[in-house]
Amino acid sequence: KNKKDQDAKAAQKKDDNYVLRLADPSGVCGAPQQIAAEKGFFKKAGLKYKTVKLSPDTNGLEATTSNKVDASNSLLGSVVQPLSNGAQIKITTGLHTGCISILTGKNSQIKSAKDLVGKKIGVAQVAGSEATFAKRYLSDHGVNVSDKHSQVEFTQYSGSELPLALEKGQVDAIAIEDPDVQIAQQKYGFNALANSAKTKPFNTEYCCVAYVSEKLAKDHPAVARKYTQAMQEATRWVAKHREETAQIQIDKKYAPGEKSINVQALDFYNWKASYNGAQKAFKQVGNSLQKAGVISKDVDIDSLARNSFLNVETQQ
Amino acid sequence: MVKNGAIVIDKVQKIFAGQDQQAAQIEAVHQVSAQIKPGDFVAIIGPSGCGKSTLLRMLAGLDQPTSGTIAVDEQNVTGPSRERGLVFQDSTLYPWLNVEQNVSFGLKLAKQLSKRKDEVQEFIDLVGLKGFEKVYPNQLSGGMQQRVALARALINYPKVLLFDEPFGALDAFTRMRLHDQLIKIWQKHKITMVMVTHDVEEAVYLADHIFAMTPRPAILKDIVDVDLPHPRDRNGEEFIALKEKVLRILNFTGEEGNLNENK
Amino acid sequence: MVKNGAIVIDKVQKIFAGQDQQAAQIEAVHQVSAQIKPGDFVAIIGPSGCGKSTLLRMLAGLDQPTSGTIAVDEQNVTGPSRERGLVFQDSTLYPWLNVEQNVSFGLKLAKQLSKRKDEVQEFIDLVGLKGFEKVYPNQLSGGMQQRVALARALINYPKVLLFDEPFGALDAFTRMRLHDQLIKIWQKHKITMVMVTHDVEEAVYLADHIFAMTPRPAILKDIVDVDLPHPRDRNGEEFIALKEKVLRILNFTGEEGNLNENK
Amino acid sequence: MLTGRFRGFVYKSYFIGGAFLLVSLYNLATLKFALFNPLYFPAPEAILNVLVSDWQFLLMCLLYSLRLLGIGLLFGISAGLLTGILIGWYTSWNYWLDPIVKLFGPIPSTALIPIVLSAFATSFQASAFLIALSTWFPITILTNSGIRNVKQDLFEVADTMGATDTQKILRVAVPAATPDIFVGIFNGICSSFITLVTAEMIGVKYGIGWYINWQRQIMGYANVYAGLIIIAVTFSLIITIFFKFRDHFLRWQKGVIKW
Amino acid sequence: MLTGRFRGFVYKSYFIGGAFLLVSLYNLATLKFALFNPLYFPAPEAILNVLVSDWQFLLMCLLYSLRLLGIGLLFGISAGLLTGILIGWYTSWNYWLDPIVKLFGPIPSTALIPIVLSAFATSFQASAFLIALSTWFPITILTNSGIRNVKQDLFEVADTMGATDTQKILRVAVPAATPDIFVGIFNGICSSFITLVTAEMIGVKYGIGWYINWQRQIMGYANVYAGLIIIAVTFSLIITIFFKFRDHFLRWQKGVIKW
Ligand SMILES: Nc1ncnc2c1ncn2[C@@H]1O[C@H](COP(=O)(O)OP(=O)(O)OP(=O)(O)O)[C@@H](O)[C@H]1O
Ligand SMILES: Nc1ncnc2c1ncn2[C@@H]1O[C@H](COP(=O)(O)OP(=O)(O)OP(=O)(O)O)[C@@H](O)[C@H]1O
Ligand SMILES: O=C([O-])O
Ligand SMILES: [Mg+2]
Ligand SMILES: [Mg+2]
Repeated sequence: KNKKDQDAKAAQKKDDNYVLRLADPSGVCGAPQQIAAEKGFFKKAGLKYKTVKLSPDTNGLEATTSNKVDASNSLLGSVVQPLSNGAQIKITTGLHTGCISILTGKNSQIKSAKDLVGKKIGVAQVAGSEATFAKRYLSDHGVNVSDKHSQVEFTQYSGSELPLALEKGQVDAIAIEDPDVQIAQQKYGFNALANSAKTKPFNTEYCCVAYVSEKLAKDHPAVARKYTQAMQEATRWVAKHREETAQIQIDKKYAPGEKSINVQALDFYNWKASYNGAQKAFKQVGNSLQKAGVISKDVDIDSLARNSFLNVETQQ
Repeated sequence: MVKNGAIVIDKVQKIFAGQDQQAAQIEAVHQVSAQIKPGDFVAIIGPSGCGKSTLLRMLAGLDQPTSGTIAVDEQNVTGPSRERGLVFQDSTLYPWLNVEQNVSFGLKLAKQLSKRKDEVQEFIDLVGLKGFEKVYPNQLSGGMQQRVALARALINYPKVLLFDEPFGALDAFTRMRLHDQLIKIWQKHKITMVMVTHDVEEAVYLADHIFAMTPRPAILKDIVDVDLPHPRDRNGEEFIALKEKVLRILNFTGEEGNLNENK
Repeated sequence: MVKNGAIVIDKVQKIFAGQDQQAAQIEAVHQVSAQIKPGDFVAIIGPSGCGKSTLLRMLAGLDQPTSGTIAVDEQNVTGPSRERGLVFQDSTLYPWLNVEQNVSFGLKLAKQLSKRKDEVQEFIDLVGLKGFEKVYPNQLSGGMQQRVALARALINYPKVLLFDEPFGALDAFTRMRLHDQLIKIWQKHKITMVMVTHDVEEAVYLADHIFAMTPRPAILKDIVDVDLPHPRDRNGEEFIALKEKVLRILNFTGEEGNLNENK
Repeated sequence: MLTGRFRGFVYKSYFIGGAFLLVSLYNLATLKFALFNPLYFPAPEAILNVLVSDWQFLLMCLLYSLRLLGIGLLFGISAGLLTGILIGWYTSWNYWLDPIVKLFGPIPSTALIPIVLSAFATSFQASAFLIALSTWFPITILTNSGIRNVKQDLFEVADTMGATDTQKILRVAVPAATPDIFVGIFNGICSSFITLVTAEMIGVKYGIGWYINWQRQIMGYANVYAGLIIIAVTFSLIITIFFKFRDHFLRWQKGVIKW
Repeated sequence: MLTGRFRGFVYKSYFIGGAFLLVSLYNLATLKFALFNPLYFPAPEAILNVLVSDWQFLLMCLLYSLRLLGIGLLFGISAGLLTGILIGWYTSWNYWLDPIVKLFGPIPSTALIPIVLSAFATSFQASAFLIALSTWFPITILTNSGIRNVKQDLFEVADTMGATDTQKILRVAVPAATPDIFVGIFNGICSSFITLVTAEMIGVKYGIGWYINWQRQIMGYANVYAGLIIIAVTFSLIITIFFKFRDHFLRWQKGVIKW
């Protein structure tokens, strides 16, 4: 009994000294981590942490699985397929809904999903959340988007160059994240074909999730818990302080754009952190990607969902 | 085709600017005047670095005299021309062309290759390289390379053929064989030939007139006429006497300073 | 240091495998036997491609005889050694080393440079290159390069010094000067010297014994002893007679087939 | 003939054996003992499986890449030769172009993506341009130095045969510079390979670099390895063919790059 | 001395004038007539402004890049020389290593990012490895061919002076191969530049490639251009210094690459 106590003490000590490595957060949707840092929620939870700069090409997921960072948050759509391939992360909470749109050119003839058949959609990553959202949207409307027989061509551009590609007619539509959506709409007059914060059934579905590496979940569950709770607290704070959040994002260069535009985006999202909501959304995304032929039929989505989550509430 | 090739060298002088602005100017050739009759074979002989190559390059039109003029058939030489062929000391064959292509290079430039295709083989045969048409220079011996260079110059039917120590790098056997070949070609084509050489025996064996030069700057010290019929006997009395005469004019003692040899 | 350098060549034969498996074997040297006394100067002379270089390389230990043995001072030659220096026809100076560094190369390899530093200058002076210590090979004339190669070989005090046509690429003046220098060095150091050459005059001027070889495969046809004191007179009667004797043995007619010259 | 082949086989057998041994060790380490993270180091069977089941798609990707590479190399080599000849031969071209080459040449084409994307009408053109650009620079440098190092004699011989300037460039300078030009092209090919993967990140439809990138996003590492194997074999083959061609072209020369 | 400098200035004046003219034209086209999209083609003032106001940050990025490049090149050049010598000199090393070099060498290091990321402890190591790898291949190939092309005579001379194998490698083979080795290093440097920009996409703290990439994400194109100008000047300078060093090292040689 004594020994068990000692062990627990040692573990406690180890956790206290652990410096959590977080992926450098950017973009409007990255608000929870930004706010947790800026408003001291991490500190309050007793976490030591540092951020690791990652360029967008090394998404947080890759950095987390290869143990370059311990935790990150990203769009749910981009983690389902990697998890089905064995990515070693555990989702700990959903953060909010939102934040992707499919845009078409100013005078585009494309008015529906069907109009996109035989056309090109520009995305930042061919398997990213934006592409995943577009595929689900199209698939829901009867367009075949399976990897090898897709009726729509997904081409990759760096995020900032996507509006340019659409403007120059190199693609017929683009799927991008906020606040690039608002900036591009304002600047080029693009039309929104679909918006995950508004279009059904996506508007009720968790879009953004926080996750930790499997290693952290195993070796330092207490740290994972503190991280998750701080993120959830930050999310609740954002829900109440959207204006201030937008201001912080602009001031600290977390996001480009203008405050008034970004606030519009933040306003659409439902900022309510939830574990169960995220798991439900995960199954929805998984099933619809399986139906669309993006995820193999062999994958059991339910057990994948079970294995991909870490419930920090029940862990102890 | 009227063959000529009379050369008049009139008070030719060549001064090289030094390497950089501080360095002194170098006078390589000083006031050389001479006349060469059409079809003559002239050998220019003189100590190392005296200015022989410079004189020859001016005859070819590759360098311009600082003062004085050179005329071939009463036309002033202002630049290189097909009329004046040149064979260098080191092989200057084009290594990416085989023997046949090297020999026909001049015809190709003048767009005469299709018309005069057969002559290429003739000239290859003339220098005794039948069977080597398709061989690249790096597979030929030094002697063979010089014969190809000779054929390459001859095929343009120049009025004047200039040689800068063409056999310097060859062994004695090969050299003797080429001497005889060259004399045959010269007798056949009646070209005016001017050959720079270090080798007194070579000069006496080949030339009608030997121009003996002083150390730098090159001045034409004396002209030795060789009135022996071809083929000449290298061990003949007259031959040896002429050799010794040339050596005496050049004042060659066999004990030249070593430092002069730097190139 | 006891200098020796007695060479015994015993029924040496060298057969080269053909280029690929189909090609015939080439016999380059056939059953050569000879003895060379310590301090002798031997010239090996014979037609092009007959196998002279092959024989010399076997003496150096760079090639192994197919059968027969070579012994130096009663020790069989099984590989190259510092005891047997070699000077090649083309310059084999290390282009990245200046004259001084080239000459001291052997000392550096043997880790004797610090001990024998002064000798480097001595040997540079010996071959008449004082003042050129810091110059790189590409700035030297061919003759100077060969003299550096000579100094580089001599500084290791080999018992035997082997030369493969060392002066082949030089002009007649330079060659004669080097002949005299070589004789002086030989007389001073009493090294056994074996020189392959094409040049009959060179052989008669330098050697005590001239080995005349047949066309391939090389067989030792005759040995001509030269009993003239140094310095020899190239125009002397005996000299010319010996030259003609060697030429007669080699059966040189001046009209060798051209095709044989391919290398 | 047969014995020759047999010998060749015997000669290679140790190597083949060694390769098998290595694959087995890797297999043991990943499958049996899980020494490496099996996500990043999938079993050889998994990789083989991708190659077998996905070969049509992979082949299509490869062909797309080869087309891009081919067009990029074609323009890059042509432009490199042209610039190299201009600055190597003409003093006035050298005056204007040489500083530009020296300043802009070393810029890695991957850094230029933002600019070329807006400068070209289609992103295929932009990608091809990036590849051409990375090829152009080393070829320019080596063509230029090849031409400047041609022995003066070779031009003088042509002069005494009445050659024009153009004839001296095309019949003397360029052939004499080919050994250097081939080194430049080798260099350019290496650069083009590196650039290809990056160039396929912008708006290409398919491509082997695109495939690797895509599979990396979804953590399909067996597919990533399959793509890498295809790249290794293809690129090695391209260089081998290039050197075979060079050996034939430069058969007159000794001492060329050994491959 | 002074007159020499003055002459140099006069000689360059046309070029400087030309450059000014070009900048003015660009200025007119963007500012006055808005011929190009001013977002992607910012006015020269804007770029200059970035250089002036952001110079400290840019300098820091540059130093980070130079450190990464320096470490990558150091390892790449060392490894390349070692492999090149091993396969160029030793038959047995050649037997085992040569096929590996030929197969793995041409793989663009940018395609290996997924693997190296997981294989190295830190992403700095991974980035440095990518740069080293891209440098290693051409240096290996050219060191190998340099050594194999050394004239046999040079070794035989050393033999007749009792040289050991190690002495023949270090005192004959390597010095004789230096001209080729330098071409390989030039090639390697070009490759390392291309790779740097990509390598700085994976988890580096700062870097000039990272800066360009970051500014590109947030559409700060004036900053992108400023970064490009710094890259152009720095890389050009690196190559110039490299060639100066080479010229000094190879002062015994004629006919080297002209820069
Ligand atoms: N382009 C040049 N610039 C400056 N000096 C030169 C040039 N060409 C030759 N010289 C100098 O002019 C002098 C004569 O050189 P030239 O080559 O004519 O001599 P040479 O008699 O042919 O010598 P060799 O017998 O060694 O060939 C030498 O001192 C040489 O250094
Ligand atoms: N390594 C080798 N492999 C095959 N054949 C060879 C080799 N070395 C020489 N030979 C052949 O052996 C013969 C004799 O060559 P060697 O070089 O000894 O002749 P040489 O008398 O020195 O000729 P030269 O006077 O031209 O130098 C030639 O036919 C040559 O082709
Ligand atoms: O990080 C997000 O993109 O939500
Ligand atoms: Mg001369
Ligand atoms: Mg020989």
